[in-house]
Amino acid sequence: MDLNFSPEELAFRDEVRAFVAAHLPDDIQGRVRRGDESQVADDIRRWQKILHAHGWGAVMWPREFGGTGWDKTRQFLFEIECAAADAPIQLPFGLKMVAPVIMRYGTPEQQQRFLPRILDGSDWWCQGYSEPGSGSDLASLKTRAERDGDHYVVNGQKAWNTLGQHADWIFCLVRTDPDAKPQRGISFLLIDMRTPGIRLQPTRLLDGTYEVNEVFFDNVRVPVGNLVGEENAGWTCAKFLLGHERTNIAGIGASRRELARLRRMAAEAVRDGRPLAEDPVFAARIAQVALELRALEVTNLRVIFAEARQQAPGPEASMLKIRGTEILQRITELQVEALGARALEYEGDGEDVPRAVGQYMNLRKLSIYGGSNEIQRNIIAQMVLQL
Amino acid sequence: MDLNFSPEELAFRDEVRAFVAAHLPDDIQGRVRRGDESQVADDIRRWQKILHAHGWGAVMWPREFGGTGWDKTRQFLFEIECAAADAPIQLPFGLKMVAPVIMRYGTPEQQQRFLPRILDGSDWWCQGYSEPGSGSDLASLKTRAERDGDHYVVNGQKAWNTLGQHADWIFCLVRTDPDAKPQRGISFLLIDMRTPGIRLQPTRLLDGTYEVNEVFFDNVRVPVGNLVGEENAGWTCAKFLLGHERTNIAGIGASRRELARLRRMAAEAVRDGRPLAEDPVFAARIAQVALELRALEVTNLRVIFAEARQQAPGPEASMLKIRGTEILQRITELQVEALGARALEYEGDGEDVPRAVGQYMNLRKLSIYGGSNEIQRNIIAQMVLQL
Amino acid sequence: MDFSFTEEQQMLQDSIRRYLASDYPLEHRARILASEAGWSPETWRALAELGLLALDIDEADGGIGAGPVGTMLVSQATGAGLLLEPFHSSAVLATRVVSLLARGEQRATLLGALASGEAVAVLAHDEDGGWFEPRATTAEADGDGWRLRGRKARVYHAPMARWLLVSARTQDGSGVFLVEREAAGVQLRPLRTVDGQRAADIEFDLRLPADARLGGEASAALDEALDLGLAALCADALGVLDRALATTVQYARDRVQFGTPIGRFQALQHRMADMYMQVEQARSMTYLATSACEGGDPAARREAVSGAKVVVGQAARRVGQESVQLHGGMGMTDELDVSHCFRRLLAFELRMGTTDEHLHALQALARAGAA
Amino acid sequence: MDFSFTEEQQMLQDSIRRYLASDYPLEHRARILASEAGWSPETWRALAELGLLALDIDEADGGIGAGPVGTMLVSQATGAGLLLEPFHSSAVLATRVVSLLARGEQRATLLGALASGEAVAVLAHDEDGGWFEPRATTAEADGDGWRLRGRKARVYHAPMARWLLVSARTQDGSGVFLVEREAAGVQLRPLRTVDGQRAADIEFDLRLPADARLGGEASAALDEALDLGLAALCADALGVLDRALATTVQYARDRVQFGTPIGRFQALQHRMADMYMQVEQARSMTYLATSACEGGDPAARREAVSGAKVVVGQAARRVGQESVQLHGGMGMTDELDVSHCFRRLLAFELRMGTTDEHLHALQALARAGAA
Repeated sequence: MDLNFSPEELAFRDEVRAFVAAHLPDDIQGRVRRGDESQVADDIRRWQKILHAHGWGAVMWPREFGGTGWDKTRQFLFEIECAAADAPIQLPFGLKMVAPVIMRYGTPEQQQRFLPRILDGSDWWCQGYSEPGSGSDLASLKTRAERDGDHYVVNGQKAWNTLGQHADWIFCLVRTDPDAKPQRGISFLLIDMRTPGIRLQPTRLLDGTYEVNEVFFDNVRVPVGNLVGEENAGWTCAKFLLGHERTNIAGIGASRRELARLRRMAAEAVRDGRPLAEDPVFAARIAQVALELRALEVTNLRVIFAEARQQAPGPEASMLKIRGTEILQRITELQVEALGARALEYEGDGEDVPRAVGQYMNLRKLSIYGGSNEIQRNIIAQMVLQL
Repeated sequence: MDLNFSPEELAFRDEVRAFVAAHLPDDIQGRVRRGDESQVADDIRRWQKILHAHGWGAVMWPREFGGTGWDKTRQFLFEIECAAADAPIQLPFGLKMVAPVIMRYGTPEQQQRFLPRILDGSDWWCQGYSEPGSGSDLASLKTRAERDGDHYVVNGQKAWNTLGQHADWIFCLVRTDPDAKPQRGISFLLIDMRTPGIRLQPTRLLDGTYEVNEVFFDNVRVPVGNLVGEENAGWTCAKFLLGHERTNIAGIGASRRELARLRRMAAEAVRDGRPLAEDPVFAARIAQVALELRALEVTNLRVIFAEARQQAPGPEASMLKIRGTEILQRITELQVEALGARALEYEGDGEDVPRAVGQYMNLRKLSIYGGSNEIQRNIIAQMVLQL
Repeated sequence: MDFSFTEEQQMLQDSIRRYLASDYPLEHRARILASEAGWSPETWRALAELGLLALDIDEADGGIGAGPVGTMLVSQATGAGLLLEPFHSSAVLATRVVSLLARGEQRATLLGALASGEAVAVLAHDEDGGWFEPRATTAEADGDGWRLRGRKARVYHAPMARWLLVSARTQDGSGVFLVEREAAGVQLRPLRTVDGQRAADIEFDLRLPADARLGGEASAALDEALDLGLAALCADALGVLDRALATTVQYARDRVQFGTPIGRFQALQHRMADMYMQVEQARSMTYLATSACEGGDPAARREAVSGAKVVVGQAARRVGQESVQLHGGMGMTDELDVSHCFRRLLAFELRMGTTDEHLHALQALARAGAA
Repeated sequence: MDFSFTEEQQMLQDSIRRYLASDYPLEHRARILASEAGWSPETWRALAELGLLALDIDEADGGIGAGPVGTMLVSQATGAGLLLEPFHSSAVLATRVVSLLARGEQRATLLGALASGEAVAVLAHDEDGGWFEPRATTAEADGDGWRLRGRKARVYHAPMARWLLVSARTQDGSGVFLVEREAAGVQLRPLRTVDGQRAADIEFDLRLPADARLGGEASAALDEALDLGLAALCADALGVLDRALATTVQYARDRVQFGTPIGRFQALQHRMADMYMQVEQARSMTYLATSACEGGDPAARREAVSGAKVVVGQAARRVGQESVQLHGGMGMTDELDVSHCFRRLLAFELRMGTTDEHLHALQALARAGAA
């Protein structure tokens, strides 16, 4: 047992740190730091192109498809460094979600057609999984796709589509056999967002922002060549995708960054005439969440180590999801507490104020999206504890 | 709305306080204060006789049976004063459990035979409800009673019998019709503990003490005259009893007393060269639980007020049970924290040390016994929230 | 001990409840929220017609004199209705300050305008760096008048007020000064709060006539009005909590996943049971604070009020978060009322002294009591 | 980064695990617990035969030199087996102190007797009023020897020790002094700890020869041994946590109420999922502390070790309580292992610095690092 990173890994981390420091544009970094989402799509695309130009467009892909082929430890270090430097996220929908499905179940033609354009940031992907009536119970989805010659005709409605307003493509789970058992009659379809009959309706969120949409499909014609895997075998793709979505699910990088921000905010805030950071009760809260984060970092590395030997992500990922989101949510809560009454002003100026309050509200989603924490606890109880 | 006690109620409280101060024997008070249970049965009996001599033997009974006929507010004030003065508990099994059943469902003969001896402390009652296989799921009990002439012959086993080693009588739920649906074939039986065939086996508890027993029945012959209510209608008695058991279930008196003790312990304990009470983190923990207790006191009074208008205790009593036990358990936890490493010494001397540690361990039972807190949450969800 | 309400008190609550249920649906409220002004003068007039703006004016002054209990009941309804209009700021806080301090003709003029809805007044009290006392705002005698200087922070509903009642340090302690919002030397920086309401930071540097000071030394009156305002704010939050819990329970009954209403899942049942208990504990402390506002002991009143602010604030945090969580994705949208409850509960935690500030105040009171 | 263990390390753990599984069932342990001595010399000999008493003796001294990782693995097993014998006190803590400080013939004699199981030694370090440093125990030069005076509190396993290694303040800092338990001037007040183990408060007032001091200034060595001891104690607690969780999950599978195994009730499932996460976080911090004991940086080591003590201590509290709760009434009896796990976990919270004390220490370290 040795919990230290190897000299090679440390050198790698330094290389990433130096690269990000040198190549992340100041204006993008500034917006991420301020929580300014006004140019989010452009920022994400530009950063993807910069990474791609350096050969780091897809750190979780194998080399054969243009990825870096890095192991999970290096992926972990990479995400931590990017988050610490306030780099934008890389959009997961192409890189982490549809791409692994296409690599595993797609035809060589599909791989050649779609993967390079995900890698270089040309295509923006979005997701069509959940529906208004089927959230946690995904298999109950109702969007229909009927075969008509060499096309599928898609009708229905998807919900919780994140950033689809910028998207070129959407991957969808659709029902191709309404008579089969719920999980049997589902197919995995790639749909060009410019196809006639697709309409987006933005959903205004809790925090007042628009980042998700409802997507309506009205007789949308999709070439059968856009089917991934076999017809009615889409549930296999769906589960495979959900497994891969869980890479770096603990969000250690983001939590570390926000913890550092919290410490700075507590040092700057004055309460009863002295820095809030010196208030013993508040300091104890910070110390507590910092410890929980430290423990989760080690847990994350343990899971990475175990996965490297067993290949597939196991149900332990549920623990990373739950604890990771709880910890980040707790940090955002403490940021609001650090602001105190100043947090009342939501639409004001100041770097920390709207960012911290908006983030606190927005990140309530963490424990809901991506398989709610309730579902994750079910998984631990049933898969890990065998209850 | 007026949350103040009336002048009459305040005068009543002062009267109780003065009476307890004058009549609670010092030796009993000392043992209760130290948590010394070596003479617990004798202490309880003596205190019951003193109260009875003053006409206060049964503060929750109506006057017609020799009770005080006090309303719930006075009962509440009485229990708080007794707890604050470190008086022993009054044994609930006779006064609060079997007596209301006998008053409601018993024959006049049964009432005359049993109630006066409960009131004056002559008869010590204990309970035969739970069985090893039926805890929360009481209706699944298996102890059998078969009719044989003018006797029932009882065979089976009861568990979680508290202080039965001192008991003269036990009230039991027994199955008289094994073919009926679980709740239909149950009867409520009073059994003399001196009847041949009854054997007690003490159960050593978590904290090393003996306070509960298993009770074995081997062909125990019980006169049919000891049946309360009708044969196979015992479930009605059982539910009625469980409702009355919940009087003063919030345990405000005990929590107040233990909170005062905690404050004293924190003032006396030295941590880093100053009183622990001045440690801001620890002080905040005490302040938090004190606030929760204050809120629960008001909630308890609200429930008392509502019950006075609706007669029967409603499902709100479940809230009193849950929060009351959680708060008292939390206080005992903080007492252990106040002791710090001194709490390691369980079987030592010193007034606070063994008492606090032993109590912390022993009172883990609060959230289990008397309808576990899980069952109480089920009741709130189903009866109050109608889920 | 009596937890019942008089028929009159009950009627007050019913009248505002009925009005909001019929005339203030969520879509209507959304339009007000999105409007430039952020409030509806129409609604304000309706509240005046219901007599609610005279709620906290004594009967001797021609008002209802509903007292703390009546104020609590109406505030529960304004919370449950997610009312945006300045009922709490003007008809409770400012009106109480005027009632406690103003005299003579000024008193009659001010109370008359407030009761009729003709004018809105707000108490400008909060400052950056602490809630409990004015620190950075001062009034110095200046000839036969006053020089008022300072800065107030996040004053709810200031942009729609005609009058600002400004608390300030004076040589004799504290004073409250009547200032026209539009007067020269008054600078508003309007802002939106986290619950979508309109507020402002305000800078003062102006000369005021002698009679701008309402009454004399105002510390005790300020404390009394602020405590009543806090108790009423707790009651407002209690109304929001009731709505958040009810809407969550209803959603859990209706929402089907895996072929079952999610309200049948035991883990969610237990969490809703916990929410219920939080709300009931918040209710008890709100009652306690309200009752203390009827009593005469300022120390006991402050202790009960701060205790209520903490307990209700903690319930606001947990119930707000759990309501969103149990709504799943729908809880993240602003379509349902749950997100608006969440934001108003968050604002409650932060307003008129944060949960932490009141917890500190309580501990300071306990230390003072022990010493 | 490597979370695997060598075959040798694994074998060490397996040997103690197998021994305890076959020769140390709960009924056997109950008899030891109830006995006058409170430990079984037979079991102690068996541990010696397995070589485990030489675990923390360097290979150069003829021991196994298993290091922090080997010690961790064996300690997990002693925890899971609820071992009562003084493995942690003598074979880890005292043995490390001797290894780090003693020299020459004394070293050989002590380590030989400890490895063979012939003698038990304990480190007498804890005092009332603080865990981290000796305060009230002093050793003053006295002619060609020492005068040792002071009081140690709740020294685990002292009643069964031949030797007490007493930490004391000296003119040059700290020293460790070898004292025969039966020497005149040593007074034991035996006591039982909350987990049923035997310990003692000890008063010292005696003269010691010059060579009673092991090595010289001992602060660094003491810290190193204490940190290893803490890491090992965390590992022991981790073993208890594993057992408590496993026994609770098994009980939930087997126990039927309302016609269903209670492990099917979602509310209980979620709570066991929370217990699982607590245990895994405790495991991670135990690994981290153990790894830090292998490194050379004392500040980083103390930070990791205190962090582990806190996280494992909090897990001990919650998992201990939940294990009892989920066992229902059965959890309140001492018949099942769950109550013994509960008590050992409670003792862990309190031993070698409470959770609060280590949390304070961590914050002090952070302030020192920031300054």
